[in-house]
Amino acid sequence: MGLVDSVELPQPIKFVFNWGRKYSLWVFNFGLACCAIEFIATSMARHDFIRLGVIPFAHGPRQADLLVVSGTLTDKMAPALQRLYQEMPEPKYVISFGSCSNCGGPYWDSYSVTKGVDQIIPVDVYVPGCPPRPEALLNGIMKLQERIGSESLHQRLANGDRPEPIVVGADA
Amino acid sequence: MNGQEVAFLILAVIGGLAGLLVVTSRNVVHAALYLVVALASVAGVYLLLAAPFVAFVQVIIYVGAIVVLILFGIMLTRAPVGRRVLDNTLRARVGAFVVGAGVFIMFTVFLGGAFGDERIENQGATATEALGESLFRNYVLPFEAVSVLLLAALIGAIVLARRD
Amino acid sequence: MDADALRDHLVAELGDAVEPEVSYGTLTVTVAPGEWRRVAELARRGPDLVCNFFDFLCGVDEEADGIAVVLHVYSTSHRHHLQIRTVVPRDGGHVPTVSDLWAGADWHERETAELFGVGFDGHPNLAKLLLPEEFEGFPLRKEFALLTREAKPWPGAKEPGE
Amino acid sequence: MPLMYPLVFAAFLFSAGVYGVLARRNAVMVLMSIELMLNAVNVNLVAFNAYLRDELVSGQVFALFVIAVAAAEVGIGLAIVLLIFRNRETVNIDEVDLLRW
Amino acid sequence: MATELGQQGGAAFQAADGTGVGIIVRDKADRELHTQDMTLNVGPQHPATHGVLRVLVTLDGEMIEDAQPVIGYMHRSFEKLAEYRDYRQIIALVNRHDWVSSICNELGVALVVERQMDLEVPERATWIRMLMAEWTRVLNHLMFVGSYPLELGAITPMFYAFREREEIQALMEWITGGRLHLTYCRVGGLKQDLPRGAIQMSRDLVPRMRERLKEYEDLVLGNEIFAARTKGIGVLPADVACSYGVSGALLQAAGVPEDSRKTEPYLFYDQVEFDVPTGRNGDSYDRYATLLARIRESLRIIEQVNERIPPGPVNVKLPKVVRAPQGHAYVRTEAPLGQLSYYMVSHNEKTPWRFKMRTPSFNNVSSLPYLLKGTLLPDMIAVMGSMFFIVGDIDR
Amino acid sequence: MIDAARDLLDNYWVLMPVKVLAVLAIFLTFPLVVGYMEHKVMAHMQARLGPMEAGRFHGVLQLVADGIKFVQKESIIPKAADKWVFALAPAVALIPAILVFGFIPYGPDLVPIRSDVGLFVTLALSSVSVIGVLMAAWSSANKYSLMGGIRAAAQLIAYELPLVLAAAAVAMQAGSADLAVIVERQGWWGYIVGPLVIGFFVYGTAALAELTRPPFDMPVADSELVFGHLTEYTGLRFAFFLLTEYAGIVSQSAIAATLFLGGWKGPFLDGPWWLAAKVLALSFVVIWARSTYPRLREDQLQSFAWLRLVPVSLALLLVVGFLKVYEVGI
Repeated sequence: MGLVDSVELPQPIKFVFNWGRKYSLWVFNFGLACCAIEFIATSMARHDFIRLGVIPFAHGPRQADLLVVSGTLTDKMAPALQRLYQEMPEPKYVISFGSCSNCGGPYWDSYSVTKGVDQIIPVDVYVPGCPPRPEALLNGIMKLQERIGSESLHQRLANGDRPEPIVVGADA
Repeated sequence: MNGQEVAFLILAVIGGLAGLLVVTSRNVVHAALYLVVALASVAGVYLLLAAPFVAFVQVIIYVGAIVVLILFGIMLTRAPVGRRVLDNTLRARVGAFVVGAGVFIMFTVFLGGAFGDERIENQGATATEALGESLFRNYVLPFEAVSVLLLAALIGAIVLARRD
Repeated sequence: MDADALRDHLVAELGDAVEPEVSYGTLTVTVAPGEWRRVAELARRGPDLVCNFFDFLCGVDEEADGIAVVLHVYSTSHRHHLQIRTVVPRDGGHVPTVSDLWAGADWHERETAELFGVGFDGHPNLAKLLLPEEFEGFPLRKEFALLTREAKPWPGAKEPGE
Repeated sequence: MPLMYPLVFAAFLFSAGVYGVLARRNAVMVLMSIELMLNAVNVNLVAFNAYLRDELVSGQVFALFVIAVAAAEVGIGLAIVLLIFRNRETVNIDEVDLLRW
Repeated sequence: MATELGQQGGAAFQAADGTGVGIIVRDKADRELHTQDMTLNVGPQHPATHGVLRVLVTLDGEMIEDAQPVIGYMHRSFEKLAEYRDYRQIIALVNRHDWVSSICNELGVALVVERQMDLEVPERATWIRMLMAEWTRVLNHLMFVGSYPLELGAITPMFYAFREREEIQALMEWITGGRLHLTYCRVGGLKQDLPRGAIQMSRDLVPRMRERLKEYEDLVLGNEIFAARTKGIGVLPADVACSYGVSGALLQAAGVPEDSRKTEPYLFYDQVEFDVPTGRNGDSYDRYATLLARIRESLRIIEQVNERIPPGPVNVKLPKVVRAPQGHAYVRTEAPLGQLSYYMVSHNEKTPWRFKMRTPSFNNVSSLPYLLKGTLLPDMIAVMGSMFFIVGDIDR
Repeated sequence: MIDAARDLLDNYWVLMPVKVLAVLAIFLTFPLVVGYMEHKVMAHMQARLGPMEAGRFHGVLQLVADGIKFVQKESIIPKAADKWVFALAPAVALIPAILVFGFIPYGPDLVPIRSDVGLFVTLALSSVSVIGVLMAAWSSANKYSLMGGIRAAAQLIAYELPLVLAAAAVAMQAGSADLAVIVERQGWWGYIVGPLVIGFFVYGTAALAELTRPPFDMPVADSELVFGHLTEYTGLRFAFFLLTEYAGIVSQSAIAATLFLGGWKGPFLDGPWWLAAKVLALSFVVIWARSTYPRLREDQLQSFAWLRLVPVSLALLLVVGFLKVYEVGI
């Protein structure tokens, strides 16, 4: 992809770059079902994730850094999600928001539902709940930001070395 | 050779090349974009020839409106691509080349014979005021004629483009 | 008309062709597949019926009897409901379309066709509606088992109903 | 600056335009070639204006007129092209040889 | 002479077929070709569809010649899953199909099972159900009150709508403990009684909402651009609407005062006063105005219900395993989006034999091809936004 | 000492880089300020807070963070795209936007490049940006982009006319097309007292349309065309387009302030700060419009331009000419 990830950057530059990525997460909401409403609620007046630098102005995948899959992914929809993920430029992050996108949720035995988006694309943060509260998404975003603040793009992209995904609430 | 001449030569080479590409490019949109370059370098030539007003009118009208209009038309008509759609047969093109080259040589020879040694003296940029005075004192009639022409063109274009 | 009056009216109109039954206030008439179209037309156009509002059309798996097709219509002027039901064989069962009588039946018939495998003669476009093109089987039939359930036990602490 | 510089440049643009008009069969391309030729004329006008140090700046005034005419021409030209396209689905001028279609 | 097709870079429009040498005289129909038809794929993940609905549009310039919605991207097989769930679990399942009107969805299930089991629900429970259903209706309508202007490019109403929603959700949370999927209804009553202060909260909320409604009327209905974008756009005549089975605000905007709360009252809707708002032209503007009027009516109902909730139990004692007797039942309720009916066939088992959900959005959206034909592409957004659908409610 | 500094500044080769740097500094700061303002103003109009974390104090560094982020993003050129055109488009849009800043009079003697026809230069330059938009639209090989481009072109052609006419009315009133002279001849209250106030509104509306800002944002309407010509752009190239958009807001506000609001003049202590204040005030209005209005439809937009703005601006031209000829003071 470029210079940024081909070598391990010196610490001060890495710090600045990570800081930039951390506070500028243009988010693309892959809003599928119920959870999309809670996602919207998170972007609205009371919870307002723009405070954290999560900017919902990415109208298409090309401008997005963060993909939030919120809702039930069906087998019919799965190819579209995969394509959308591929259209996003690196470095990109994925939050799986809600039980359905984590594992199929209440539709675990359905004939048409994909049992979790992690079967299609790699996930960085899981937010459990049906649907999770907006606070849970905020928590997930902050955890992701913490990780971005200390990560190395070189390791993530060139070496393909992804850390274990975060599960919101697992440590509580 | 002074700075002005160097600047002119650079502009002329860019403009000439772009002009050539306009008529040879295989892609209409590329041709239109080369046209932008050619027109912009012509505007630069105007600047060097002490005619700033004409230069900026050139940019507003040609680059800002005409080329945009042309691109608009191209995009509406699906931007055909390729030699066979855009160009005539090879024979016609050779003929065209002969005619074009003949025109060029003829012009160069004749004009060179007539004005070969003449020089344009350096001068201050034409004041827009002087241009305005001339336009509205001595050329009012042609000016009005052009206005009527534009009006006619406007109406004509509307009539042509109407759907019913 | 309430359900009972409607039943009497329909019996008077159609005689033995219909098999009426009032269940919890809703009149259901069961007809033979051959009569399906005629009864539907009557429901739509009959001056005392005028069921102009299309409610739904669906299938019900009746196991050995075949697949039941249920059409529910309503009249906004007379304010009565009418449910028309017919049973077609499991394999290759088909009924005439009613999508020309109620525009809304178009999608409902497509849905029933793909979920139950019932044909609708004369339907303009009986393509799959909800499922991906490559999906095989008729998922709402009883013999269509949920694979996940076979492979994985119910994850909850209790079985349904316990 | 020698007067020949702009004159040769103009001559070149003009002959490129001539070539384009003759060699192209796409109507929009022909329009563009005509624009090139008009510009070549303008360069000449402005160059001679500068050379003659005309009191009336006639050269520049004429150049302005030519630009206005060019704008009108493109407007009409494109209207025709769109009309032809709509009716014939082609913008190739040698296919538009049917008087009534 | 065959023309080369534009297949190189940037040729987003595919060029026309080659035309023959000389002139092939085409027949008349062919001669009246306009700009070439272009098939545009809006969706599946297109912002305008708020959810995943794909519309295949055939365009003539910017004019829509044909539009075919492609649905099923949210098909989660509720009807099949319901056959594997018992009646209590179904309540948790169905409040997810239209994800912004959970109580209204559960209510229908509770009603259909109760009807089949011949259960008498305590009076207090019925009144509370009404209270919750009407607040859910307000919650649902606010969503569309905000999202429709958003689709037309006005961003702010959405934020205001969610500000209001958060307040109502706080009330819901106080009562049920949930924010979105409340799962508050039970067969034979409710999950629990109202907590302390809930009715007072609800009383306080009504005048506040009324005040805010005026803001939308000023900001959206009073906006010239909004009116210009929506008046006369997407006209759905009453007879066409009926034959598609269109219901809810869409049908009422077309001038048909059909609302099962009024025509076939369930719960105690016959004991409260309210009107069914209707529109005159059936266009997008009317649909939006009807939606706002419906919120007003809901607030009116809530005001009356607040005062009428009697003391008493909220549940009836049920056996451990709930079995609905053999037979089939049909229940029709007015969900926020329109007529929601459940048709249940039971074989006296703990799970239903067949559980058909007649969802409002499915029928409403099936009228899209009719509405979109002949409109301009930008109007497509204005029309689709005014359909007020939830994708899960279409696909189930 | 001061004389020495002045001598130094009189040297062309010293002055030129200083001017270039100053223009670049303005170009790089003001759009960011406006971008941040957009975040915050919209947030507060919508009962939110907007960015709060980046840069600790009320998210002041939000756009800096965005910039740093865009630098690191992978730059994707779609396979079907026309590579050169696709790659050049942001530059074609951006460079004229920078150049405009060179012609604006910032203070009594602070005109980086003074031109006899400064008004036309700025108008010409701001109309060149659309070529970049068209290049982006066509080269992306995406239907949404293309339609966005077609809409942008149609919109630009339609609104160029009232824009230029309204500006011409000012030039007529001031008797000059030199921006510095235009400012000189205004009082600090500018031209908004008198018939030219109509011109101000015409200019403002047309400029809003040229900038493709709401309610005229059909070319990038997210609910219709995803992101218009920007749909396929990633990383730095996308950031350039964004920068162009905000620079456009600033430069159009600056031109409008210069033409109608008295530029750098103010009730006391003339100077660049007045221009800055006016630019920010006008940018605020642009943002305000965004959070208030839905967008028009394409045909409504066209008829608004041709049936409303053009006749009004022509009538304005007539009135101003009449008043000028008969020397009725305004």
